[in-house]
Amino acid sequence: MLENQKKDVGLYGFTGCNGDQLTIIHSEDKLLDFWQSVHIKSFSLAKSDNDDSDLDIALVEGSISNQEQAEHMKEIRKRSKKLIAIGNCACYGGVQAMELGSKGWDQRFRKVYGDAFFELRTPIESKPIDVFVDVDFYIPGCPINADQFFYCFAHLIQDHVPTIPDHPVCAECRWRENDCLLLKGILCLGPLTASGCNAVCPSHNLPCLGCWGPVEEANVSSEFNLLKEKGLTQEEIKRRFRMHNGSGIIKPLKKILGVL
Amino acid sequence: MREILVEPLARVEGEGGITIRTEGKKVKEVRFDILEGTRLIEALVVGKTPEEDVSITCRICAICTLSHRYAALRGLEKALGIQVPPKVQWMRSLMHLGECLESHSLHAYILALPDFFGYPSVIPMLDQYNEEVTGALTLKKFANRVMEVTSGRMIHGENPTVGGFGRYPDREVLQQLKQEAKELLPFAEKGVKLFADLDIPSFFEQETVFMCCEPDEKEYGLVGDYIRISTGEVVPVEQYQKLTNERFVSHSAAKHCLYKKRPYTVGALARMNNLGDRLKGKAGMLFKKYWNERWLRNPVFNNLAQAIEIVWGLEQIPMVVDHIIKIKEDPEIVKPTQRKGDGVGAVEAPRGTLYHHYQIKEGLVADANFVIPTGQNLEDCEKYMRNAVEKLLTEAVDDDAIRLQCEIIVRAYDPCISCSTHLVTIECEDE
Amino acid sequence: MRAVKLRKQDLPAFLKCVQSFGELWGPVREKDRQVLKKTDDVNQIDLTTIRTSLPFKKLLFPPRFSMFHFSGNKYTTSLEHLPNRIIFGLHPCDIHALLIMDDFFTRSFDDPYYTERRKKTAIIGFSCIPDEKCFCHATKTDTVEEGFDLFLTDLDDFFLIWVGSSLGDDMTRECPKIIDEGILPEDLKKYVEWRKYRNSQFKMDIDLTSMPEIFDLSYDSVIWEEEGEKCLSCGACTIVCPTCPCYHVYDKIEMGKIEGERMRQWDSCLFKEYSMVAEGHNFRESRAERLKLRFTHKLQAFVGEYGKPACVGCGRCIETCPVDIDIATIVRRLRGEEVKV
Amino acid sequence: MTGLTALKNAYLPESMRLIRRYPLIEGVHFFQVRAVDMTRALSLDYLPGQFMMVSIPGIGEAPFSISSTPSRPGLLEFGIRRVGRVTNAIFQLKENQIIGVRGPYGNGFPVEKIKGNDLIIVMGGLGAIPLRSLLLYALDNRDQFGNIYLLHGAKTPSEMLFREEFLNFRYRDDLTCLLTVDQDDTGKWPCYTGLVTRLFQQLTDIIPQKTYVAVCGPPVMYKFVVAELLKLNIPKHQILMTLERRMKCGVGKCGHCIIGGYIYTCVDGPIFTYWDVIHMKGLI
Ligand SMILES: Cc1cc2nc3c(=O)[nH]c(=O)nc-3n(C[C@H](O)[C@H](O)[C@H](O)COP(=O)(O)OP(=O)(O)OC[C@H]3O[C@@H](n4cnc5c(N)ncnc54)[C@H](O)[C@@H]3O)c2cc1C
Ligand code: SF4
Ligand code: SF4
Ligand code: SF4
Repeated sequence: MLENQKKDVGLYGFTGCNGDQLTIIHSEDKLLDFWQSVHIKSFSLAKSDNDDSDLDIALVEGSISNQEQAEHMKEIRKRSKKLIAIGNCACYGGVQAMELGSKGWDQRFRKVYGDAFFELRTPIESKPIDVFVDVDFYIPGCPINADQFFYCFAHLIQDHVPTIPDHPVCAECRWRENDCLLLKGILCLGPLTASGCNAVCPSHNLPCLGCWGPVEEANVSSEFNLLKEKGLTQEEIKRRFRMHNGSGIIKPLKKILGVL
Repeated sequence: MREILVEPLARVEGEGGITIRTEGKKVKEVRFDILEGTRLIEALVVGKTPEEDVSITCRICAICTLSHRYAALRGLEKALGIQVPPKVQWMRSLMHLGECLESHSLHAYILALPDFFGYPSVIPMLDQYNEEVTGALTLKKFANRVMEVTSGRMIHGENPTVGGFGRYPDREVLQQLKQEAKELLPFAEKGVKLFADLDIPSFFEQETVFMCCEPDEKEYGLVGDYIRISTGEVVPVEQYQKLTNERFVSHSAAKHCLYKKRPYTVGALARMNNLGDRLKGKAGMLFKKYWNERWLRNPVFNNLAQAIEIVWGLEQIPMVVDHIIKIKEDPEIVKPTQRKGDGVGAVEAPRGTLYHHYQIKEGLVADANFVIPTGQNLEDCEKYMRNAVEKLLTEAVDDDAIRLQCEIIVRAYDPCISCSTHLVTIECEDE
Repeated sequence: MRAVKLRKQDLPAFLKCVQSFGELWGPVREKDRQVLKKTDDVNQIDLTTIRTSLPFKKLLFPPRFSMFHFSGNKYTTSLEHLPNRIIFGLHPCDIHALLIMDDFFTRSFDDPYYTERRKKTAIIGFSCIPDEKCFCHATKTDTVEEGFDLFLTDLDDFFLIWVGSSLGDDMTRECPKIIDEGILPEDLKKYVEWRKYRNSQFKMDIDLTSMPEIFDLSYDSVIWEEEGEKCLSCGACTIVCPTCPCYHVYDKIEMGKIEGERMRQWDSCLFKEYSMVAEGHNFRESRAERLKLRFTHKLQAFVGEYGKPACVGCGRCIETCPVDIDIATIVRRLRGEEVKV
Repeated sequence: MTGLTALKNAYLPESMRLIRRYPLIEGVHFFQVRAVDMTRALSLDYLPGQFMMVSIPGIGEAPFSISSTPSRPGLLEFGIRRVGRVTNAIFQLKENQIIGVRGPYGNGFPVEKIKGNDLIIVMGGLGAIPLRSLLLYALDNRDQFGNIYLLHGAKTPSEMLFREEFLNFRYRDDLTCLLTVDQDDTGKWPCYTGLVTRLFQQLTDIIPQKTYVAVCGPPVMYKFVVAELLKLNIPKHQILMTLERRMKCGVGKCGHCIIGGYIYTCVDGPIFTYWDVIHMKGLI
């Protein structure tokens, strides 16, 4: 690609584990291509000569958990043509948003930090970035899958909209010929969860925990009924549904249960 | 008043900054700010099953994901009365070594090294230091592979679970790892020399205290149920609160730790200072060759300590793999023997001792407390920066020089900011 | 058809011998699952498997593969490095499914990705005793006359081998020492007895007569809505089905280049996106409609076209669906029989 | 790569050059392409109503009806509406660039059957694209067809596809050209206003058994047009309609265009008769 056609790209991390940026850094085979196919204007996890110039594409990891981040997020949006949410935290709020929609954030805050006063930051309940700004594309996962990320990235930098299949983890799980855990009465969230991870957990005989967030057409009520039939309690099922699904599960759960 | 800010601090994991305020030639304030948002994980794990807990707490940090998982597993299994069989223990050692190698090679070569050669990142170093950089990337890739094979994927692998593993890797894959570890050793040894040859300034040096896990086998290692302190004491991990004494400081979302009112250091340097003379093989030789008294006073030697630990890790892996392969039968996941209990687990995360403390009631987490390495290092880190700034002020240098020196110190500690926001139970114990 | 005999203890030797024709794939048991796997060690092959979790189709059109490489406007494909393979252990139902796939992928247009692989695949069928999920007697796919190179019937102390093709013939001649040409009258008797026994072993009772008419009359039945409520759209039933060939196509590109692969990946008519067209219009918006499509395809439309259903009675979807939507439940419900909902 | 396998793999697009492109109406452009290989360009044969798969490397493929007529070999014409990924990329192409095309696919109009009969062509919206091919084909082979009627409806004059071309047809004496718009926003529209169904009043001396009708337009149009045609007693199997479905292969393998269980729109269609539609559930 010609130097002047290269897109200006920035990577930003808000609240989270940095796992998505690290997934990029961990992709030794792709890293150089990644670096050279665009102008990386900002990527503070990996380099120190960062600037706040206008961007073609901003990749944002992490959820928003204080007011300063919210402002920063809006500022990034203003100078970016496209904004891409990467990772479960940015897309749905991440594990820190598992209680989103129910009360009690203040108590939880006090449990951890007491009556501490934060001089530099004003904490708020952690939320996905689309609560604050418009998002053009979502690449989910906790963490993102490197292949899927680079697949999307390659398209995005050529102004294409990538397509990521909206089928559940079960599809990939079946391709890998795993024994279905749900059939054994294990609380597997495969049917509700967007695929892309290659069904890594079921392939290790462990249930899917839903870390990619809900698949678009998740049939939450059917899975809920099925699990109850298998002898799991409403509390157990609800807790698991909410663990990694952040903002994505609130609506369907409310629909089934009336309240959260 | 002169104010020097570094924000955001680049090439560290998480969102942090440095604030320096001076008045004439006097230092008013030197702070390492933790700006990362709050996540309240300690509160969120309450009411979860142990399996759910490990899946949540590992997400505190992507670099030390397996250390968090391991510390949590150790704490939870104590509380649940679970004794895991040897194959599980060896598998955990292997995954932990993978993480240690991955983190060290990332930190030492990719995040810290550019400072010493005057580059903004590792990529432009490719021209001049191609061998070093590509070698480091190969090493990192190998370490990632170890984590992937053992834990299921590079980051947040769910395979290590309470009571064992969901699945065990194939023998051929393990053999392959063993082979690769051997092949990487020469590069790692050369790397030690690279860091040993760096010119490390001494003007901010000062004695401090070092802590690390005391491995059960009395060898060099990364886990143990006791803590060794450089003052000579050995304390059971259950007394971790006495050791760490967290207190809250308003400029950071992390809590600082003090031991007997003294700041202390954890991490590779602490392990080397406390346990280095137990090292055998190539790592032992290198330690003997390069260790000197300055290691006790200067945190920047941490990079060199990490480089030696990489050699040690590569020497360990073939041995650990052999142990795993020897046990043919894959053990079933061990079930809890009790639904109520208390347990503290400690492991050496790449950047130092990590504690997870759990109370379990009716099979669910009733209370959780984590103490994170970076929090323990904060106080020392600020101390050394202050020393450096004081000295530099007398030489009337510009802001950038001060900034760079402080960054070198902070980065030497390999701070992990995502982790460090996770501290709990405030016992505001201001001296 | 030529038939020969093989003593039971000689099977490993025979399989070793036929390996000279290509990679040997056969059913292998791994914990609770049965998988079609490439095996160098013939002793791993498990003759007691009923149905492998994925059928042979994974070898003839893999779940995901590159159709061709493109670089700018240059397209290149390479299909000649495909290995020769022998699939051992296909039961009659799977062989019928294979015949359906053979026909499908050459119907009006040759799909080279299938046909090239198929050309290099030899089939050694193997007899079976049905379990409680098999219903190939209802779909009339319980015996085979074609579609295999060799077919082995297990008659206690020996295998009766039907030779179905010239390649199969070559295989038997590769190891003449262990192949016995002399079929005796008592062998024939044994075979007849065995057939009788096998026929008596079907446990699943499912009536597929008049299905096309029943479907016609049930087009607006509430059954579709009710089952649609339960369906998880996980696609598992179509993935495991040996007669489901649908796929999705997408392009993968390299960073910063117009170079990449056109990929083909299994799709499912139960996924929402399957029938979506421009401006978000979806011809099969509801799960009910999608389920209806799947079953209409298997049991009605295909019958109209070929005089037999596209379901071969392998029982995979019965084993697989977490919410029990399968051929058996649907057929029973449509016939008005009692089914636990 | 052995030549044989490469040739046989009809999934590989052929290179074609974009000769000309210009807007037809807002959001719909006209694209004229020709096979790079000239012998191929001249030998490429197809039926009106067939479609091609157009490929943009890196983005994907999409089916488009051929709008030109096989009676004028050499150039292929398409009318393409910009709706999504592939069409966006097609709109970025410049004249002289190379694109990938494969086909033709689909059953096409049964022109041999229509020959010798009268032909009514009813088009609305994008339906004009495939029907233009049939219309031009019939006009080029004028002596083989009976009376030809063109009924074309658009919302406004500016939204009528091939407006100038069809307006000129009004002056021909070998076809009845009836054009209408729902609303004339220019005040200068020289033809009818009102829905396309109103034009049926103009069709007076139809001999139903001897008439074929080809209809293509937005889904709502079919219902009303068919009602009119039934009033005229046109046999159901002589009413031809083109249907649209999701397609990923064009050759009856990927499954997406399946209708009613075993009809593949891309192979068995996209042209169906009205009898097919009522006989096989799920067609529209
Ligand atoms: C036989 C046939 C003939 C056609 N002729 C023409 C024509 O002459 N002119 C014209 O402008 N359009 C025509 N179409 C429609 C055209 O194929 C779609 O508009 C095009 O595929 C959209 O592709 P896209 O990548 O731009 O849209 P996408 O970004 O893929 O998606 C936009 C929307 O289009 C849908 N879509 C994707 N692929 C297809 C597909 N293959 N068929 C239908 N919808 C799809 C998606 O579900 C989505 O809702 C025809 C379709 C068929 C089946
Ligand atoms: S194990 Fe889980 S992901 Fe796999 S098929 Fe079953 S429900 Fe789906
Ligand atoms: S299987 Fe589920 S929990 Fe596991 S990685 Fe995939 S989406 Fe996450
Ligand atoms: S529909 Fe079910 S039983 Fe029939 S062939 Fe497919 S998977 Fe087997």
